[in-house]
Amino acid sequence: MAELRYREALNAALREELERDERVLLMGEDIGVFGGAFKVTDGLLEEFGERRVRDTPISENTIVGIGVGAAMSGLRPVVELMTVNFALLAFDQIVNSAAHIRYMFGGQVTVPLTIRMPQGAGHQLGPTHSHCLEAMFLHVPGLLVAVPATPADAKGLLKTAIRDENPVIFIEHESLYGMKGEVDDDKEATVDFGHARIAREGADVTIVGISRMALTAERAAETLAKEHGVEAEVIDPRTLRPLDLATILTSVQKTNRCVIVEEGWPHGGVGANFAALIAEHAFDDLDAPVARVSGADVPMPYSKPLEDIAFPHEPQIVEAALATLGQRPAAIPGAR
Amino acid sequence: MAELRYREALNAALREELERDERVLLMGEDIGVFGGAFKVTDGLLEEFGERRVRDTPISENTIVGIGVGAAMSGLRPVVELMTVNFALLAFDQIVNSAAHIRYMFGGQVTVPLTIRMPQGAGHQLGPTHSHCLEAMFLHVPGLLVAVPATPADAKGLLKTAIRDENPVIFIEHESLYGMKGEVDDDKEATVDFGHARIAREGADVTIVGISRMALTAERAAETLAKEHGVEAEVIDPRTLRPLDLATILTSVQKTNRCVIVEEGWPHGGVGANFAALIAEHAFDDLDAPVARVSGADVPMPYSKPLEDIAFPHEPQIVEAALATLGQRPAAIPGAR
Amino acid sequence: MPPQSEPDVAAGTPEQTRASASPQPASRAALPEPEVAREWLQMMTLIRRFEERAGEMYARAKVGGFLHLSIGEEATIVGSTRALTETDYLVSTYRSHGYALARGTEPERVMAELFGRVGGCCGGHGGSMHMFDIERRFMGGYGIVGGNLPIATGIALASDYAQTDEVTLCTFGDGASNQGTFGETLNLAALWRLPVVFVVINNQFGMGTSLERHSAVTDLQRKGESLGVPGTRCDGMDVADTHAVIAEAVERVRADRRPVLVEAVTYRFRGHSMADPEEYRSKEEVARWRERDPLPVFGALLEGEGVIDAHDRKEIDREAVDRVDRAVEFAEDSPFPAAESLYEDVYVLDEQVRGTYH
Amino acid sequence: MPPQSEPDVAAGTPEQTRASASPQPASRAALPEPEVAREWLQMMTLIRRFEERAGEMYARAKVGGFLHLSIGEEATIVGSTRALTETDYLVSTYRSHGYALARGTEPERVMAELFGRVGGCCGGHGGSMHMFDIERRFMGGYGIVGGNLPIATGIALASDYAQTDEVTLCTFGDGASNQGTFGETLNLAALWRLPVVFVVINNQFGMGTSLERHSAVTDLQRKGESLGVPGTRCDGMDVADTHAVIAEAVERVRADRRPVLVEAVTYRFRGHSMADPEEYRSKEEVARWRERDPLPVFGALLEGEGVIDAHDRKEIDREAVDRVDRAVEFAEDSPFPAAESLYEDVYVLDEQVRGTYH
Ligand SMILES: Cc1ncc(C[n+]2csc(CCOP(=O)(O)OP(=O)(O)O)c2C)c(N)n1
Ligand SMILES: Cc1ncc(C[n+]2csc(CCOP(=O)(O)OP(=O)(O)O)c2C)c(N)n1
Ligand SMILES: [Mg+2]
Ligand SMILES: [Mg+2]
Repeated sequence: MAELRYREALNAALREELERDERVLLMGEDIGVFGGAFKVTDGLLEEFGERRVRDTPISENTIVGIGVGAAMSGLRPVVELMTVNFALLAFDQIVNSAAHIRYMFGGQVTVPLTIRMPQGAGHQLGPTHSHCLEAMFLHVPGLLVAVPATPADAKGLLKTAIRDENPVIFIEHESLYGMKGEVDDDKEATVDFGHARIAREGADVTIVGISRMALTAERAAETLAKEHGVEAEVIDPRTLRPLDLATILTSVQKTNRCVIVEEGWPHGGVGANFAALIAEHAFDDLDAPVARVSGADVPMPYSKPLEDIAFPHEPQIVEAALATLGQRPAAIPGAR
Repeated sequence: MAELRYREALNAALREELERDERVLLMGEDIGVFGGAFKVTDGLLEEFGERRVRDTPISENTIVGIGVGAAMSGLRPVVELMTVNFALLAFDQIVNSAAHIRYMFGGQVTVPLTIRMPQGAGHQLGPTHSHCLEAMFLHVPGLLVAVPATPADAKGLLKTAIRDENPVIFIEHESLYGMKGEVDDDKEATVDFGHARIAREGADVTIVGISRMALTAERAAETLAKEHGVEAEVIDPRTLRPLDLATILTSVQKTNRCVIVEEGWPHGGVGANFAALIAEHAFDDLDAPVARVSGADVPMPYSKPLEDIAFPHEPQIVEAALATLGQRPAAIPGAR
Repeated sequence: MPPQSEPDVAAGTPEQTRASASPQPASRAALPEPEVAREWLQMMTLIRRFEERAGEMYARAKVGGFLHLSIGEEATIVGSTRALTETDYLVSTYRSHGYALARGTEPERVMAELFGRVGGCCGGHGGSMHMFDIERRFMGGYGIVGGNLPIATGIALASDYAQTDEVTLCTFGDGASNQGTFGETLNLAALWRLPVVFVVINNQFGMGTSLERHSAVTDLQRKGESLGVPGTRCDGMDVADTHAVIAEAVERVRADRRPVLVEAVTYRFRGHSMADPEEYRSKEEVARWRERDPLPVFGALLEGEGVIDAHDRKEIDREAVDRVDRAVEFAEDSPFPAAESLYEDVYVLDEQVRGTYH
Repeated sequence: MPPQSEPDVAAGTPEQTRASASPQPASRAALPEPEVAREWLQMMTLIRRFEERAGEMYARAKVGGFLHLSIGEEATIVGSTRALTETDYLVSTYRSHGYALARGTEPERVMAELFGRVGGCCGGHGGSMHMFDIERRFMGGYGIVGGNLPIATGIALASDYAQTDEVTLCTFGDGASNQGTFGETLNLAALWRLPVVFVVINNQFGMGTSLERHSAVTDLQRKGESLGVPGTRCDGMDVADTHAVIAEAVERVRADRRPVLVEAVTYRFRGHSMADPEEYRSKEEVARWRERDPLPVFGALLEGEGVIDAHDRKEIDREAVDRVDRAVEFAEDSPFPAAESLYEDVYVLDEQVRGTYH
């Protein structure tokens, strides 16, 4: 084990997979000479050269499309989109090509492509630069979606993503790059997709946190225990496709209450999807409706005080959890 | 009143608004000389000329962006995207520009832009040409989303969309263009956004159908009544933003059971969103979990028998409704 | 016509296009060996008869969806595909039956795909717009206009990465040259010196919109210059000229590792798809182009040159018709996919995964 | 330098770029009236002092998010905006403080926007990347590279539709010229003959990627030719040359109703944004360009020509610094938006609507 930052864990995963498999190459805007907008690819150009670490022009849709073509012909490209916001320019290649090609062509080819991108608010980047779009990717059959919340998962899931035969949307979080944590330094250690992480055990209420919100949920759980005597079970699904629904359902069967926490917009969000799935599979176990805590239903404002109330923090999670226990009025999604 | 096809109703709405307001102009691929891929704009070039009815090159992202700029400077552009599938190329301009500009610039401008596009399966167009993406548009604050299911709504809602100050995603259905119905020929008659249509009254179960599925739901309701003695209330929300949640809740408080029917993919779909909203607002009224009937979680296959089982038909709706009444095993979403 | 490595003329004007859009006399490219010339005629004939039959099958509702025929464009198809080696890659658009056939996919499997049967080259998942044959390195059939350019360039990247001398040929239409991916991809291919030949099939229309109404520069061979991709043009109605120009481009790209753009000037005799009243063009214009129908023109040329005689021509046509008959029989006999297969091939399922994919 | 209506040179090569990328002697564009020249210097000085201060405020955490400074590009900003009339429209990128100031937005309101206060030109919703001032017809500040080109063209469409003689000027970077919207938009603007002047600010880098590493054609003035948009170039370090070339382009577009592309060759002295170690370029390269710093060079020129004297230069600088002081004071005093305003301006709420928007 070694203590690494989330950023370093990703860098290590990329380095190890580049060493392990000659078919792996990296493409993206400013990932080489600049070392990556968030320095995730720092040093890799120097180590692996221009053939395998490629700076691209600013052409998101085409970069993803080239990754698809390269993946179809046997390579294992890892495309970095500088942030999720720019992925909106590449939705055609992501959906119509990456996600559908294998099915469309009757299984004649696979598209082992990994598309990495950080998302999230908290840095006052304003409306065009603060999206969380996991709900949109989750919607599309053919894609796998990973949302690592810790350095260990960042490394282990990225290695799995690169080795997986399916196209993977790998969603990092801008606010986590500096976060430190224990990371397995065994080059063969990976973290499986579809295995949720139980971050904290508890019998009173289940809190499912997506990406960074898994950590915020853990802190909220501590507050719930200390200040309210409520023991929350905190689950980080790690991947949204495949989804480890079983672990969530087992927990809800125990707690009979559930709160889903996500940073993105509430309508058609991940929380809505989980709420529907949980109700369908465990309706009689629920003592209260599945509660959702989400980002506010607005473009992300630049001004600090507005941004602060536009995505979830511990208090909203605590309130929502207490509400499922009848100790507070029911919350409506959308941070405030 | 006059009997018109869905296509003709849309054509009439465009003609009337072009006559009524000099600021209205149409842009899109093959909407002029060709008359529109689905002939919705037939005859309008001849009637209003090239200044107001503009054929564009195949450049979806830019066509939408030009619509945004024109709307910001006082025009009321109606952009046609030949089908929703190609809207994936324009997601950046739809989200980062159309939806967010008013907020981002502190309310200094409005973007009264209407973006029309047909969607839906049923014509064996295969994976790249059969998407239903209303759930993705629904997710984005700043957009309004209309999903007309009848000729009357097609005309009335389109006129409202063009007159509204907000950007509107106007989703038509390829399979409905030929459908006939009574349409108000009063040039000032419009259909308000946020007013659901109760297509059929009933006290046993509420069925909410999106776009074409509102009609399929009506037929399923007839079967439920005739063959099972079950009286279903069928609701067509007409617009997904704004949403007439009140009408849906009132119905659910009466029936205590609800089925949501959509043609798109199940994960992160409209059904999940409604299921979450209904549970949050009417949990104690629900005798069964809100059931979802949706398209299959696969890219749409070309082959007829596969396509047929990949989107919902009456039987799945009937089964799901009976399941909420405990007369069948609970359904899992995804047509089969 | 040698590729121009540098621009030498002014940007095209609508007038110039109308010129290039009106039929030109077949150029004087030398004929290949008799056996090769005969094979070209056989393949052009097979494609023509196949698509005519596909149209009939569509009318009889045996084929669904959109059906985009390339009748009139056979010389472009055969001339370009015959410029490739077996290990080169081919990427085309939704107008792709002919490319699959020319690349060697059995007519049976192409027709079965149109019928939506398991015997189809994509098992019925793709249909007319999405043909694919990995063994023939025919890398698809794509429904999104402009969406195939980056994919073809990614395939070329893989060839370059593996240091092979494979070349990828990517066809797309005049209308597709206005799509953002065109500029993005050509710039990147030039910058990275990738072995890809871009062939813009200028059939004068993007659906119902004529070239000069959708593209400011109508001299399409020049549309890559500002992107660092030199261009050239061939007479897409003349299989020999098309082959000569594209073969030269392919070998040049193989040697120089630099992309080239080739404009193939041709014409679509049928509607854009089966649902097209064709009000955007005059019967006369179509008639003028039909005088240059690549099939009879090339057949007559070969007969004139004594490569084949009248009887051979009839034979070639009969063989094509027979083959298409067999393709239809095969398609008819091939079963529809089973309902249980609906979810097959969405994902490569992997033991390590516990969670639910769907 | 008159606009070239037709290409006359070969596509740029990396070598050529390095030439254009290395500082050139200021050209000999004639100086304007003394009062005009003085105002140019005043505005360039105000922009410089404003951005230096903004940088300090960022270091002191008064300003958040990204902060893209255009220090070094002031001649490009003033030369281009001064070529516009009051009724013309201006669209720029996320590097937009200077454009707002040059267009007349009070420094107070620009600084308050950086501080995220209600007094900001966008009420604190937009921040550094998203400035906007409808009254000055400064139509934004856009954070998505290449996303502003279609919007500017849509504005030009509205002007054309209303048959006014307004022109829209759209600036974007060398890196943005690789984005799909560049090709799509220039083609459409040329096809529809829209009154828009595209100004590519060639500051030699897209973030840390130098021009020849991101664009196959580095002679950017020619990048619109294949799209039907003639190009020209100006010395973006020389406000007089920039103004002369862009003013000619603006008037030409106003008269001909045809878009033009202008390449402004300049250099960014600071990092791409505040978080940029600048390992991608040498201190020497930066130093060479700093010798041509548009501010002292133009100041000295005016002094040399006797338009102003040394005392005036000091005065102009002092005035700028005072104005920036006042801007910071205003920003400090302006309140933060109230929590209740979070949902304001997402939608134009309309009586007719019963349903819930959120
Ligand atoms: C992105 C996208 N936009 C629109 C369409 C609808 N469409 C299909 S073919 C076509 C015309 C394409 O013209 P061209 O590129 O010249 O090819 P051709 O059909 O003439 O072979 C259009 C607009 C599409 N399939 N994809
Ligand atoms: C679509 C998109 N991709 C990537 C980015 C991140 N980004 C911001 S500025 C920039 C470089 C742009 O370079 P250039 O166009 O030359 O403008 P400059 O910054 O030099 O003024 C990049 C890659 C973005 N904002 N938008
Ligand atoms: Mg064409
Ligand atoms: Mg730059």
